[in-house]
Amino acid sequence: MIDASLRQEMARQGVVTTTVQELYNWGRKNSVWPLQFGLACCAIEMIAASMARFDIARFGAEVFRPSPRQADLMIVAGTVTKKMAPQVVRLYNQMPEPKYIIAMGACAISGGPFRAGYNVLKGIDRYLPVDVHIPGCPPRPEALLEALMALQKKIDAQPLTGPDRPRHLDANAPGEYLVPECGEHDLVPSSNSQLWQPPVLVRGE
Amino acid sequence: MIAIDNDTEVKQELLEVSMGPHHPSTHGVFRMNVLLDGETVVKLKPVFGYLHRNHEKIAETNSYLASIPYTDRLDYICAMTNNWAYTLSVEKLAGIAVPPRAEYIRVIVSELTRLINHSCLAGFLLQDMGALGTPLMYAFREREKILDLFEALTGSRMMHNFMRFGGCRCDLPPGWVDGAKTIVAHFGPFLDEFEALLTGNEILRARTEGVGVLSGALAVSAGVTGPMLRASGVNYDIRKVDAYGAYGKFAFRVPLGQRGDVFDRYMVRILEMRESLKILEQALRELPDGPVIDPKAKLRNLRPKPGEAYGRIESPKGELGFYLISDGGPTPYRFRVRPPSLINVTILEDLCLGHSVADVVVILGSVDIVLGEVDR
Amino acid sequence: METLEQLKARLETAIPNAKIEIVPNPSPVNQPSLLLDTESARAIAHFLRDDPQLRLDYCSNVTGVDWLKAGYLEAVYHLYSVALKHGPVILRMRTGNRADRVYLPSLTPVWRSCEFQEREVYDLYGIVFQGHPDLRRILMWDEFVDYPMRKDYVEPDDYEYDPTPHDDALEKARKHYPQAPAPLQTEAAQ
Amino acid sequence: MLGSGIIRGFIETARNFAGSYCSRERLTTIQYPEERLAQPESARIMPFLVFDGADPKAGLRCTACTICEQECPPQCIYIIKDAVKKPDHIGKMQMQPKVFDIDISVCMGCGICAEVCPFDSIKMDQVFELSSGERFNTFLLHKEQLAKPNEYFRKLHPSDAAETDARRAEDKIKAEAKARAAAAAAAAPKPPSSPKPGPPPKVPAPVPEHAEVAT
Repeated sequence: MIDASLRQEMARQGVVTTTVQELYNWGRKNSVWPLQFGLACCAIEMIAASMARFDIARFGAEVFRPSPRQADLMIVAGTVTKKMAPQVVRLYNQMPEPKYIIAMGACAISGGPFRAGYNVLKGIDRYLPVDVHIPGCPPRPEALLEALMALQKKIDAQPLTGPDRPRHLDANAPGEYLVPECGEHDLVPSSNSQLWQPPVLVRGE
Repeated sequence: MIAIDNDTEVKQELLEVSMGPHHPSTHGVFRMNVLLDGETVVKLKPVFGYLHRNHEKIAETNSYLASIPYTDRLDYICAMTNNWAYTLSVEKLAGIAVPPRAEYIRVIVSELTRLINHSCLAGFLLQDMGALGTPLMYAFREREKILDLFEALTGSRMMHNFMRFGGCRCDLPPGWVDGAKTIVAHFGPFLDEFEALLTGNEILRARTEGVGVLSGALAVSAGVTGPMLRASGVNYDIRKVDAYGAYGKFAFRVPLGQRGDVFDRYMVRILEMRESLKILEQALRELPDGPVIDPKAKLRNLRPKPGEAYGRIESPKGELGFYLISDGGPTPYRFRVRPPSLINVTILEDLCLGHSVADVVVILGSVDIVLGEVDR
Repeated sequence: METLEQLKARLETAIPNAKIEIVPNPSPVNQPSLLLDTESARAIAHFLRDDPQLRLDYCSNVTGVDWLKAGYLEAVYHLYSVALKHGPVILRMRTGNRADRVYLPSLTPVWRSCEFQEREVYDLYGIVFQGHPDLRRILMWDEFVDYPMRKDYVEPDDYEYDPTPHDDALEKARKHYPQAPAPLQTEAAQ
Repeated sequence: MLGSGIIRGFIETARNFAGSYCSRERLTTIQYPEERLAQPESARIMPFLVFDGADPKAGLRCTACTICEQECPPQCIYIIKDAVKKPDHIGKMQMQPKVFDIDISVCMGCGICAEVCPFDSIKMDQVFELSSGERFNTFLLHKEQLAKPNEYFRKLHPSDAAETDARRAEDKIKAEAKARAAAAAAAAPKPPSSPKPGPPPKVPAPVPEHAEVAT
């Protein structure tokens, strides 16, 4: 390893040094291809983010892939209903590692304004591991870009070895998640208990 | 050499394909179960409900005021017209009058919404035909300008939550009318440009002419409304029939199609945008002064007398109605949305039969559905 | 357009067995409606559509209503005329009760636009429309057994992480609270 | 001629392409994050609470009247009243919230809370960079995180803040005048009245149009 001050000095002299990890993560973070996948209102803002004014292409993420097999990032943009939830999980399972999820908008995080509905899933993190949440209803396109930058930072910081290495480099880590089934009254099971462990919050009067 | 057995018949069977709910061209989470003979559609059954987020049930537990922001999220491209349809129904139910300035502002924002919807629809339709990006990008460029206006007026780009029972939430900010006039003046040249790009294009014509023909009689019986109905040659525009709001005061024509195919549906929408520009010019010129909300109208704790009312407007997609039943309580006893998108897809199977799979995508694009409204 | 009383009289002469009632509407908009009996509803619908004075060729809206206290379900139809540009004429039909006598005649053979809307009413309210060409669930999944828009529908208790609970949600959340002195926990939660 | 329509389309595209180098009309890209779109004064993302002065606890305008809690469409506000009262800007003793939480992972940013608040306390913020990797601890905002000084509100919504400040200053002057009059009346030698100073004047809080104070 080269220490930081030496590296700065070398960069000043015109010598660029890097590590395999940095090069690998640099490549990954600058070509995050999202899945072309819109659920509701937030999808329109997602499209707006990919259009001329906000231009998500400046972050290397304009290549919206129609097939999950070619995508790195799932932007859950909108309300996930109970009828749609199995399909969302299945799509995620079909994506190759490494894969990430941005939960865009209040509905995707928690059910949002529609959480009182009988057919609304109260947050996609009941079934899938979310990397970045964006509150807002809908979030502005800039907020999506900001979340994308947060995700890039997260990718950049991932070590390739050791216990904190990302899931795709860990043979024992789960790559596929439980797909819920449509039951007679509700989804079965109603959450993936391995993923979904909300804190206990008690309200007094 | 491989011997070829000429006696073996090629086995033919029908193929069932599920398009959606995740499909690149389904305008959201819409699913069609299509039965194909080769490439030809022999049966098509739409499957709904992937975005059924219980708007009606939630509205029946919420106060009348709290339902306004939810209506924004029905047809999320046209929040303003949704607001208007809902407030119109509540005004009918509770007998609230709207001052003239508010009526004019409502017309202005609704026609701007129509511009957004129709130009984006043309972009999405072309995207479905394979013109990836370009027309949609031009449409969104213009949309952003109108959204800036809406944001300055209401504070939000998409979910405006602007109208209130008896008027509008706030008056136009200073300079807004001039900004709107500039945008209206620039929108005509943009449409010319847009048409030069698209209307004459031979590929667009080949893909749309004679595809998905809808007869006027079937359209009426199936409850098809909006530009789809008028593209089939039926003259029925609720802005003219009911003359709600201030629409009776403006001179505008209703564009009609002749054949009822995809091209006519595209063309009727382009022409409607030009008529909208005429309405906007008149409304912005003649905008009266005065209050923007009836000072007697209640905001909170609205409890209409027991009864019911059905109010409808011409939204960019068709007839958007709200049917409300009040039992005298603070929440509506029954809150029903009459969604134009859902009822317009009733005839989807009739339009698609005999066409190829690629045409299904184009026909669906020309029906113009938004899933937030189809499933609610 | 003629008044509802005139229309009722004309309907009763045209369809002898029809039992029609006018349901008043006290709200300012004054949209009273006709309550039809289930036997003659189809014939009345045909008459309304084909009568040259009315020509109600366009059924705009079909609504299900659950009258929990009165003990029946109701389907409401809003009719307009595209040809003569008038309306609305509002029809209502009521089921016998909310449990087993939930049958109504389908008006889809008269107006095609009822197809998906009647399916929706069946899905959410459980009214069975007899004569409907394709009566399946439309919004909920096929395995679903309840009728969620009914007033007495109880949601499955999927306790959510809801830090700002109110009313029913608060009651529901309380059942999931751990057994601890509440005020103390509130201090800790801040 | 077959293909002329396509060629005309190409000319349009070329015009837009060339135009994007010289015309701001055609090149609309905002280079976020270096460059930011100016948000209009009315822009609203999430609510915040206004406090006067320097101390967020003493100056908080909220009186825990729970109107916003009742009217919030997605029910994402949670208020517990404090047992201890504190004086408001005109010296009247008012309730204050012990707990004031907003779950911004649910909030739909509709602005109804700000619209119905009769105490000019809850207003709409314009910060949209709220994303977080963690759901449970970041999105439940407590009173301490929600409280922002009046200067911040003035910066975001200048005209709204100017109107509010003017109204509140007027209320204060009125209240002081009334207090003075009450004190003078109390000081005047009236046989039945006791000589001790009068109670604090009862001035109703400023109530904007359409708002009704909850019972």
